Amino acid sequence: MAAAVESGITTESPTLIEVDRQAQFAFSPGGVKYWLWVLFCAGLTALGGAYWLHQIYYTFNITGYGQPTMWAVYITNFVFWVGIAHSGTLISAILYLFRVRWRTGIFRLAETMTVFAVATAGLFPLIHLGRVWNFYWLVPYPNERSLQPDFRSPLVWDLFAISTYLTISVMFLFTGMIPDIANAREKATGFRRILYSILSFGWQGTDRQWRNFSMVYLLLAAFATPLVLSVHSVVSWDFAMTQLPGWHSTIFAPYFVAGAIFSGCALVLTLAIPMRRLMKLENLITIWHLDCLSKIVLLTSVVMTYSYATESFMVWYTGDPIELATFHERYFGPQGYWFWLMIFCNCVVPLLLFIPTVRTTTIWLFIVSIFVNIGMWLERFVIISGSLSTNQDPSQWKFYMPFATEIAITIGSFGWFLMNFSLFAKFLPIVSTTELKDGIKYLRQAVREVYPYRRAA
Amino acid sequence: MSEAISLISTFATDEDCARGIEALHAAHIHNFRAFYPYPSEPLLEAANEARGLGRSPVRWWVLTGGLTGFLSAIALTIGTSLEWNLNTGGRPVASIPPYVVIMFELMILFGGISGVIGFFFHSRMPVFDPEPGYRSRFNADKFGLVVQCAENEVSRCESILRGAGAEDIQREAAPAAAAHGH
Amino acid sequence: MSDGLSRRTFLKLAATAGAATAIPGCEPAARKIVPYVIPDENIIPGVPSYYATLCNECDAGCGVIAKIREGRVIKLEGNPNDPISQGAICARGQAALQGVYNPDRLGKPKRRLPDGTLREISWEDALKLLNDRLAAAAKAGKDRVAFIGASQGPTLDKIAVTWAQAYGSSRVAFWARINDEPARAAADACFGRRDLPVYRLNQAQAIVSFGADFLETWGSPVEQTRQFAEFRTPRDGTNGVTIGKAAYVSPRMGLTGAKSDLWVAANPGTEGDVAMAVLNIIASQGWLAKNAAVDAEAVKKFTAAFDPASVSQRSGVAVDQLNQLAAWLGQADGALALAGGDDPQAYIAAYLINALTGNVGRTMVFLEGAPAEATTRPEEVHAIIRAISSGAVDVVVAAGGANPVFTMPSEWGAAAAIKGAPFLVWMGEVPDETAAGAHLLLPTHHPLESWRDSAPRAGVYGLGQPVMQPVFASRPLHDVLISSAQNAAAGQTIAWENAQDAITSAWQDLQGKLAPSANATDFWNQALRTGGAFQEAAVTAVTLKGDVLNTPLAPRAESRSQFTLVGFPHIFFYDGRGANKPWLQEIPEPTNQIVWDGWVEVHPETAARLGLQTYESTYLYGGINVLEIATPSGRLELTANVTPLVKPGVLAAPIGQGHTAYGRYAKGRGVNLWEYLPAGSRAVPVTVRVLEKQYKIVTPLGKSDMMGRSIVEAMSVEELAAGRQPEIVREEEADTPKTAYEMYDPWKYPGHKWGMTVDVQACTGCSACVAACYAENNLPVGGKFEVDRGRIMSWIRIERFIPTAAEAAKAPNLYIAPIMCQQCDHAPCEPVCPVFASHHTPEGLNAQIYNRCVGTRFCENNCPYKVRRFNWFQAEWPEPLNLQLNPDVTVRGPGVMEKCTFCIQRITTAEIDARTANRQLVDGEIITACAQACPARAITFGDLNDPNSAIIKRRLENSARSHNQGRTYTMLPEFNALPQVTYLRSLYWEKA
Amino acid sequence: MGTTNRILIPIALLIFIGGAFTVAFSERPWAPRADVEQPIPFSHRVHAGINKIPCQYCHEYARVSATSGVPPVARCVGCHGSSLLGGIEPITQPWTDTHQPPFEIRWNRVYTLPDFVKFVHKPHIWAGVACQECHGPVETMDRVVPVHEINMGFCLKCHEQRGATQDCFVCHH
Repeated sequence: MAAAVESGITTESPTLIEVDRQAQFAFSPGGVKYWLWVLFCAGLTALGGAYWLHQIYYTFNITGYGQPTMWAVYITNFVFWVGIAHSGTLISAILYLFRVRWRTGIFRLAETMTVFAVATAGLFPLIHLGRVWNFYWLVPYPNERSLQPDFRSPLVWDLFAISTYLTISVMFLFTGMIPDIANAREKATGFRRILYSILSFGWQGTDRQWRNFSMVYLLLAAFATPLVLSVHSVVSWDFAMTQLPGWHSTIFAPYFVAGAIFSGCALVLTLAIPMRRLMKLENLITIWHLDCLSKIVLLTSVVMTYSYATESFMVWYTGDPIELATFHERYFGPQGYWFWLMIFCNCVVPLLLFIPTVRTTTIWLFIVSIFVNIGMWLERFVIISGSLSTNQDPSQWKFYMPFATEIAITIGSFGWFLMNFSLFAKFLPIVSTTELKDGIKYLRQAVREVYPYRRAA
Repeated sequence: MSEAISLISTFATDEDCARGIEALHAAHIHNFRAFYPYPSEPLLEAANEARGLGRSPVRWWVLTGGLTGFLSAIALTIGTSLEWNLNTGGRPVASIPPYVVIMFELMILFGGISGVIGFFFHSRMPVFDPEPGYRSRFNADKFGLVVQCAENEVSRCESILRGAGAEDIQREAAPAAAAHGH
Repeated sequence: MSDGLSRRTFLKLAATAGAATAIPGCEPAARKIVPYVIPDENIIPGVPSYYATLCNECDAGCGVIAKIREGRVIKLEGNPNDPISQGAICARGQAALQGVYNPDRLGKPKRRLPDGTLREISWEDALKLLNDRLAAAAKAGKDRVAFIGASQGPTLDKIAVTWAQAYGSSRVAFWARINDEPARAAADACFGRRDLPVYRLNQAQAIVSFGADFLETWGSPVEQTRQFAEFRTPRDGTNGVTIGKAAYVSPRMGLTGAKSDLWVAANPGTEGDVAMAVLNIIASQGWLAKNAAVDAEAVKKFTAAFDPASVSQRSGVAVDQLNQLAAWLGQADGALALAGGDDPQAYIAAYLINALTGNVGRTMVFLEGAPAEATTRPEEVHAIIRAISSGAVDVVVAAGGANPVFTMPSEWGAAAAIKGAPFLVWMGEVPDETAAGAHLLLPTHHPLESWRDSAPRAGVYGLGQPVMQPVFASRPLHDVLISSAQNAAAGQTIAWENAQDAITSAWQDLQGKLAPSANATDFWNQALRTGGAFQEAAVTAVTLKGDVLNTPLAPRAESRSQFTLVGFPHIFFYDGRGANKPWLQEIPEPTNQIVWDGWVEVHPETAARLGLQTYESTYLYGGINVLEIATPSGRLELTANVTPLVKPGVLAAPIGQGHTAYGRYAKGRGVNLWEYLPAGSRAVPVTVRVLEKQYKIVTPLGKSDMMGRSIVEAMSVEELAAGRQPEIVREEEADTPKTAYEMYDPWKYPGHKWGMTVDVQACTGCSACVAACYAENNLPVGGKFEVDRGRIMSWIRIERFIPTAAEAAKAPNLYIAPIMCQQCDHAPCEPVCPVFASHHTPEGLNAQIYNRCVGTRFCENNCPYKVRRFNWFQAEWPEPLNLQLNPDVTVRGPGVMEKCTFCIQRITTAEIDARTANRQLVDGEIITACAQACPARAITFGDLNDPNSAIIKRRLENSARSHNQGRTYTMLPEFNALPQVTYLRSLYWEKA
Repeated sequence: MGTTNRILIPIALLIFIGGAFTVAFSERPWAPRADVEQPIPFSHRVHAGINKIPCQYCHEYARVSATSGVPPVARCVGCHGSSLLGGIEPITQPWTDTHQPPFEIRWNRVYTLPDFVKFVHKPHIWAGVACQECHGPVETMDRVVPVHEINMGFCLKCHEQRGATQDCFVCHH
């Protein structure tokens, strides 16, 4: 079988079985290098975890936190990861509803990224809590005090939104994956066969199963669409609902959603480009897919530029001196370099995507996507830490710099995300053969016509 | 009923398979089951028509779940607020606008969960034993149509299937109490 | 539990039901209950008892009430009966508790071994050693024993003198570097008497202080703050509403300059010359009082050397300003000139101004029966030091916190002399620099643990009783002295058994003098109950000595040095004795807002000349540039704090830091200025060099610029008189609707509704409220690192903003106001809390439930006033500081938010008392710790639903409905948070 | 695939249910301890039950203070004899570990409240709440054991019934 898999797609018009082989090669057992990589990610996770335990034990004393930056890197990471999650749902749900064909190659990857990004994001409100052992007080549960959370608090909205989002995303990912797992089950042996047998729930692709599958998949997509818009709006309301200058703004919901899709699509690019090379998925995740994705990045980048302009314009137009002072500090204050670096990453670098060659050259796309990731992280950092630093009372202004703890936990979150993602990619179908086969003619077209056919290495 | 025979036919494309279903439907043979590796639109439509079904009942599960979620969110938010009557920031005890977020989220959550449960329920999953006539290629690149018919009807069915473009037809003794439904 | 705790104290402590040291969690506080064997009639566990006693933190002699819970003192408050404190005490007084419970107090007697190490010895051995050495010294000859201590009140000082006499010595010094000698010398020169005048600031219309920082450390700050607040409160004058006019002549602004109308930045040491120039103008303008009975020509001749032009040249004060000061002093109906510092000439000039403008006997009076001088004259102390260094003394006893090694001028060579003494005995609480060289160290009781009395002025006799059992195995200093004296070979009989006996007999004598007809027991009990015997002393008429105008004063030579170093007593550390109290280190010094360090104030102009970072660019922290300052007595290094609140060319540094011993909180911070300042002066010409190295001094304060926001508001007296609202510089105010649109019906508060009013005009920024809050509410102290990270835990802070150049014309010298939780009706912090930890109570309080808090910190993000504090670190109270904790207030663990509660524990207790006694709460029954502590009476707390309450009256008096036309405002109204704390605007005179 | 699922799905369900039970019935360290032994065999039944001594005769601070107070040893002596300094004669057996002074009795606490609960006995006594409502029928017990778990729900139930304050801040500050 190995030989057959390695051959993969060799023709200009791949057959269904070739698609299967190619995809199954991707999640065939990994080699030493793969496990070293997973181990490396696990090490980063352990580092972050150790720092978290250290922080719980020794309190926030070992962080850079202090008055007035009550929120800083942790909430930045939270918003960053939640934002990352959004592009997955966009690609899998919204584009599904619109029957957009280029989603087929990358939607599973994006969805997987969504689930693990939400799972990573969900850790940060906990990491950030002063008394994490009491986090369950945010959840309504029967207790002798009859005391429940305050549903007025945007943080409770957040909890509901994020947990709903995680649940729906997991169900959406898993439901959509059942036929692919069943497909994999048929060729797998040993442990993997048991695993796929359990996870496929005995799927055989009968007409009855497909009929209910199509309906539930459609409805989940229909639910996920408003959900994806609501979740980041709710996250943005964590800020917009307050009275803090720099946060208190009505444009936050669309602005955050656009930013989320921007950063998410960029991270899909960041993940897909090395993956398609390492896992020999070039013919399933084609340049065509990447091109389409990078157009979304370009579009959202321009939307972000517009949002920054609008945000600043609104502040200038209202003439509120407190807001003006905050924005003045944001642009020209002691930490203004964060803002200008963000503008460079989010507004200037993505303009390269106007050039078709950049959109079809993976190395360029990779570089741009890395810049966008950095820029979008900085954007949240500037909004959160910067606005808190320059608050209503000038005597309480103080700028924030992270300590080793926050940096290690941030690195650990990337390790945690990449570890989960890598394990998933090697054990579960990271590309959806079902959908690729459904849209085989578009794939053939992509392979054959739109871009010069390149043989899998 | 005489000895029942399963005819396991294999099709290369979804169009062929759909044609087979339509032909069986036209011949009033309804005791068949289809297997396909991906949800091809023409196939789904053909199968639905052949079985005389509307759309999947999973819809109702989702609707019920969504409504339950919405209503329980109303009960949860307002009920728990009235328990303590706490004043936060001068707002009324039960302030509806912020609760709408909770209602929306629970609606989605309950709707989604009950939809997936409905999917499992109506698909009779988990399936512990393979359906008769299932071939592993039906999950990869081939479309399968398993027709159960009496011995005397085998040749008619075969010809219908071949006419629709079946690549290969195998015969198999049907399980005794196989009742094909949906 | 420290070994030093006596068993009895231990029992009392163990009997407390809920020891307050547990953190919010599920662990029960204590597992054992140990009841008394025989109950103490005066102690009901869980109910505080109160004892009147004396504060001993400075020489002002304030009476205090100590609050005792289960046998330990947990709070000090001013004694309302005491005519000096009148119910308030300063931050230093509040922090006296941390002197009692200081973890660095000496627990047991120690003697120094030949190798320099210290070894614990028993009290018996220690006393034997002491007595043997004393006896040997007494045998060797007369005056071979010296005693250097701080004055502890008339009776105890008498014990020290008697003890010295028992060993044949008269070398007794009651030493304080900051002393009254210049004032006494000036009084002697002017009026022929050496007692101190009593000032009545509230009876003046104009006050000019020539170097007397009377709101910080000079004289009796609590009393002066109260009188000054009264003097500055708007009242009806002949031309409508008016306030007293105040000016402060000094090289640095300080709080006194901040609260005055005019800060006259004079060159260091020229305050006396400025005063003389003012006198010159008064005389030449013919403003001398008719009844002064002095020839104007004589005054002109006397002040001839001080013509305004030349003084202006020397002092750097414009002639116009001199004229203005003269006009205020000469023309006001009741004026007062004060003098401070160590220059007797300044005092003479000020006394002369007061006398010649007819204000002696009015705003400055001498009372009959003035107490004896408490401190020894510096030259006599110097003589004792010379005797010690010449080897004429065998045993030196340094006692009672005088710390001569730290405070004496370096040119006296006191440190070397005292440390070189054959046998140096140190008696005190926390081993200080003097103890570092002592051969025998004896732990003594804290003043709150021992009997004392005081006589701060005529008619005021304070009685200090011990308010708790000693914390350590210490003994009362004067008991040790008495027992030692009884041992003396001289064979004299000592009249007293111990210090308590001495006090009792002294008060029997006093009764004979004050109330001969009264029952002795009644008099004693009354004194114990009220904290002393207080009488109105008669005013003595004084006349100016004839020859004073014939003794010309010499003008101070103009300093040729480019830079002058000025030492000023730190408002909290005074002469250095406060530096071992963590509260005082943690509370920011009001004008510089710097904590846990020494610094040197540098004007931006000077900074530019030296090439330092400018004032704007260093607003994130105190400063980092280290200056090397070369004085005649050596070089010192201090970090520059660039601030416009000091005269250009002047480097002002606080006195009080720079300890090399004196406990963990004091040691190794800043520089001991006393070492570098010459005797009799607090200014010294220096040269300055900027060093390469950097050292960060930290402040919890961000920007010093208020940026035109409505935080600390001010209006001019003219606006107030005319009934105008202040001219608004801010744009947004015009748009802010007067009544905001409300989406929901407002909540009803049918019972009580607590509120507060803070008079910014009265507030001097003395930070007594901050210290009181630390004491009452168990606020943890973080230390320099935590403050630098923005983790200061104070629930109430003194906000200080410097008016920008543009604002200066229409602003007070400094914006100062206390800011605590505003208890908003529309509290932005409440709806964002996910778990209801922050919510509103039915009595209108913004509650923070610590045990419910999970630490999302969302509330602080949404608080416009930034008054919430998060427990970033595990709070620590090294034993026995934890004994000070208030058992009625939860000690917060790490990870929870906390903030001002309006002292809910006091509200709850009073409500329970009223309810169980079946009566209504009385206005004034509940008073928050900050309002109680405020010497200026700037804070009023009360029930907003009670139309007769003091707070409603104060609000009405100052709102637009009354003749005063509206000083009321709320902070940051644009956020529509509806704060229940309202402020009354600060006032200033429009600059002509 | 069939057998595996038939085994694994019930196992997963069992783990879930078992976990829920473990959480629900695990030991709660904050619950009052019924096993508190006292240093002397003092009997509330004899004192409060048989001899009908009112509670506040010994626990005298309850009406004036936050704490009800444990009676001083002198109070015992008041009834039991006057030979305090010679040592109280034990009723049944030696009542301290040593016969030597000090005479203080180191009682073990039965009822504990965390520090963040500021319970005050005084208003409850004045409101006419019987001691037994919280402490149970102490007059029938030889050794006091807690009857109720004194948690917030317990307090609230009574406060609700009596219309007492439900302001969180009154107890938690």
